[in-house]
Amino acid sequence: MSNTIHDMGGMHGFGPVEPEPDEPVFHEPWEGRVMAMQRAMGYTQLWTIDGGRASMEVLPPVAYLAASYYQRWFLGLEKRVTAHGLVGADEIKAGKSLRPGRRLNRKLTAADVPNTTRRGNFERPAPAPAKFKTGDKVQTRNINPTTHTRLPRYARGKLGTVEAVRGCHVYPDTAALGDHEHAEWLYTVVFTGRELWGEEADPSITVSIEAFEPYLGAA
Amino acid sequence: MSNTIHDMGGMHGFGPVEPEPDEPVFHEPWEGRVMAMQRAMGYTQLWTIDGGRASMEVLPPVAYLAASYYQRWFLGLEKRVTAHGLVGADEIKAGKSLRPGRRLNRKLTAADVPNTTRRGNFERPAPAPAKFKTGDKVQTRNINPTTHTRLPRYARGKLGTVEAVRGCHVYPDTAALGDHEHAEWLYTVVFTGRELWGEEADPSITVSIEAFEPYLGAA
Amino acid sequence: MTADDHHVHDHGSELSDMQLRVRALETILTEKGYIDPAALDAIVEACETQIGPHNGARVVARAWVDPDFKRRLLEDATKAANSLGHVSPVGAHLIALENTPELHNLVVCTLCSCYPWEVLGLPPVWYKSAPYRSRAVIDPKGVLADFGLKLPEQTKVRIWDSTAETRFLVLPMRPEGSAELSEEQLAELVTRDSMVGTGLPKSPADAKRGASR
Amino acid sequence: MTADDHHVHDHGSELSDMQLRVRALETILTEKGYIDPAALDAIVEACETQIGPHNGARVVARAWVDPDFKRRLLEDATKAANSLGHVSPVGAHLIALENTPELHNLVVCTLCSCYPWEVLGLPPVWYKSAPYRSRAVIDPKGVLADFGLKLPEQTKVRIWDSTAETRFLVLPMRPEGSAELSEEQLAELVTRDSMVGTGLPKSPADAKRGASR
Repeated sequence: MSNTIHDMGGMHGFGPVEPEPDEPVFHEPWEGRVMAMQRAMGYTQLWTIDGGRASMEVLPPVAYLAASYYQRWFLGLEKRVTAHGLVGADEIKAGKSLRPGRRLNRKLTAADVPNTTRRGNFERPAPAPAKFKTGDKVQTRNINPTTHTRLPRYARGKLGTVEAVRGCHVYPDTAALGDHEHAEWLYTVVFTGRELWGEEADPSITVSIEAFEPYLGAA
Repeated sequence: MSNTIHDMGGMHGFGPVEPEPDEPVFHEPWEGRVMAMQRAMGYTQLWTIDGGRASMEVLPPVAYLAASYYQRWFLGLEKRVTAHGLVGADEIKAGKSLRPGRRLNRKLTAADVPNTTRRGNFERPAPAPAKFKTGDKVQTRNINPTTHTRLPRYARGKLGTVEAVRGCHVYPDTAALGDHEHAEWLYTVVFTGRELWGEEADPSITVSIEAFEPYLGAA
Repeated sequence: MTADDHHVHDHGSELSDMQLRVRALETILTEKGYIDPAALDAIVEACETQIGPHNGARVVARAWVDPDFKRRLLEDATKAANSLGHVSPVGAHLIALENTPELHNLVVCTLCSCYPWEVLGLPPVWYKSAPYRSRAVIDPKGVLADFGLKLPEQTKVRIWDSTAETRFLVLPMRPEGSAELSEEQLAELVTRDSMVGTGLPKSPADAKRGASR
Repeated sequence: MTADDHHVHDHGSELSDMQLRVRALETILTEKGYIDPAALDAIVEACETQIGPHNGARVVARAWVDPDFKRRLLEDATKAANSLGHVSPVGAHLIALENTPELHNLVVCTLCSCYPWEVLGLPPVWYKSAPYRSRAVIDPKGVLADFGLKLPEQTKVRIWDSTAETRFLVLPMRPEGSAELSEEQLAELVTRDSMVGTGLPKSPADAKRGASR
């Protein structure tokens, strides 16, 4: 869902940022396993990164905030493997497999791992020319879908400027719903701090988002 | 603070509303005591209702969401009596009074209670004529103060219409900071659902807020 | 167990904690001379017995039978409600919102829990809950559906967000088939939810079957 | 005990729960033939040893010493980074952001935790935390202050919210007094935080004293 607690840009009250000196890569061994399971299951191509994000965004807000980062990943992964019928709720409860698994397209082996430390490419051939070009004034749309989107609340209905055209990429809003190939043009759109936060905002600040074409209208 | 979790209008993900059949006035005896303590301490006039609200809004977001309603009131009250120096942190810890109390302006007795079941009047003489009249188009300001305000995020920077002028009332934004008398004109401002939530919103919906004059500019 | 279950689970065990903490604070405030426990008793008793939706119901029933009262109620609800001797005193800035076949009013406080308690009593838990506060302004019809309420196609919905010290009382439409009822009988049909906008008054037939809320 | 303490307290006790739950899920996924534990081992090992900010530091150091590389980096950071044999392979759409005396770049992902992990490793906890995600876009100077960083008055701040699959690497300014250093020595000055925008590179003097982060 779009307006859930994960969309926290501009919220107050979470306290100071607390950097941890000499932070380890993982604080507990299980964190590494969760991260690795996430990658391995992502390799099956049953969902995209957007489906993964969406499954964490629907966690109840208290759970989302109270969970640590990898707890959230774990809860999202558990939700996804059950939602996709890969694992039964009874198996989760039992803590073991109760029946054979489904056949999947591919399975990550240790030999494949070096290739998966490189991020996937979500760029796709453009179905149409880009509507906007660098320097264009645009207004972000005010959308409030009950499904996944990557247009943050703080940047909706705001006037901005296209600073770069980034190519045509898989569109998260539809990818989260299962269409893993539909692509849209992606732009870097920059806003003044005052446009986002009002006339009292610090005038020396600008903020950009990476905005897909359906998020934008001509200004 | 203004953009804290308490400002939840328009958020998704909290699940369905769950009415409770034959709900009692209080679910636990302590809830009634908290409510009554809140009223009795409010009667001392050390803070206004705005100060009370502000003290709950600064609860950490997880605490705010995880706490029940009267737990939140309790946490806010505890914060307020200590912040105002009425009770020491050591006394809270000890669970008993460790030194005599301060002298307060007034103290609520059982005999006063019938008068306190009527809400206070926050209307004040107008320092200046109202800037807007019924029918005026207005635009709410985009403010994001780190202090208390009653202009919700979802209604900032939006075009609306003044539907009623409600008189001149104590201004919450300054009252929460200790100025208990500064007053501002109050208006009912109505917005279309589409103005608030975008072109895909249900066209049969309108939403109004009660907006103080400093929240508004001419449109 | 999910992180969510975990919190639900905590909640139960916190109750007794809360009882102890609340009692301790009451003791401290009493010992320091700030509060009088007898005053607290009186407040709790007033909330449990005196104030409540029966007051609002009387206001609504009178408006249904007395067009002049209804006019005065819509003009100044505080004054009109206070003119009924049997309703507990109502403070400033109560505003009555008339439902019609064209317009349904729904009251919420997105920022906290503002509620016309002099006429409706203390707000129910759902009114103060995150689901109601978050959704009423963006998905009012979904919220009404949670209450089992589906409005006619042509009815528009107006949401009133109680962001200041004004308070709103919905004046629901008088139910069909209630022409023969007395003012007192009509008051019995007026539910709390119908005065918030999340319900409709009972029909005379429902009332006979003893439906509540 | 406040409700907040309560949760902090829970958190600790949940860790062992988590260990059990994670192990159970790994067992199930393995038994069902979906994953290979050896692949998980290899991923964890790569994260702990291979990928990390040392890769980004090499890119930055090269840009400091080689104007042509810097030009190519700002044009297409993926291609430029991959042209350095000693940096682990970088996927599509890495974008380098050049800091100047007039402009300081700061990278955040308000919606989740997008981060250029091929060049910086997995993100630190603070990058994924609510305080950073919520405040970076509305109070960036307050966030920088949390890191002990105060920019010159005339420096503007540009925040990059990573809302898509593009990834951002800040190219910090080369520190004063580093003219004599080799590319390898320069790489030692480049901190993770300086490539996110929440810090500056170490000065050669700091580096000698062994300051970290």
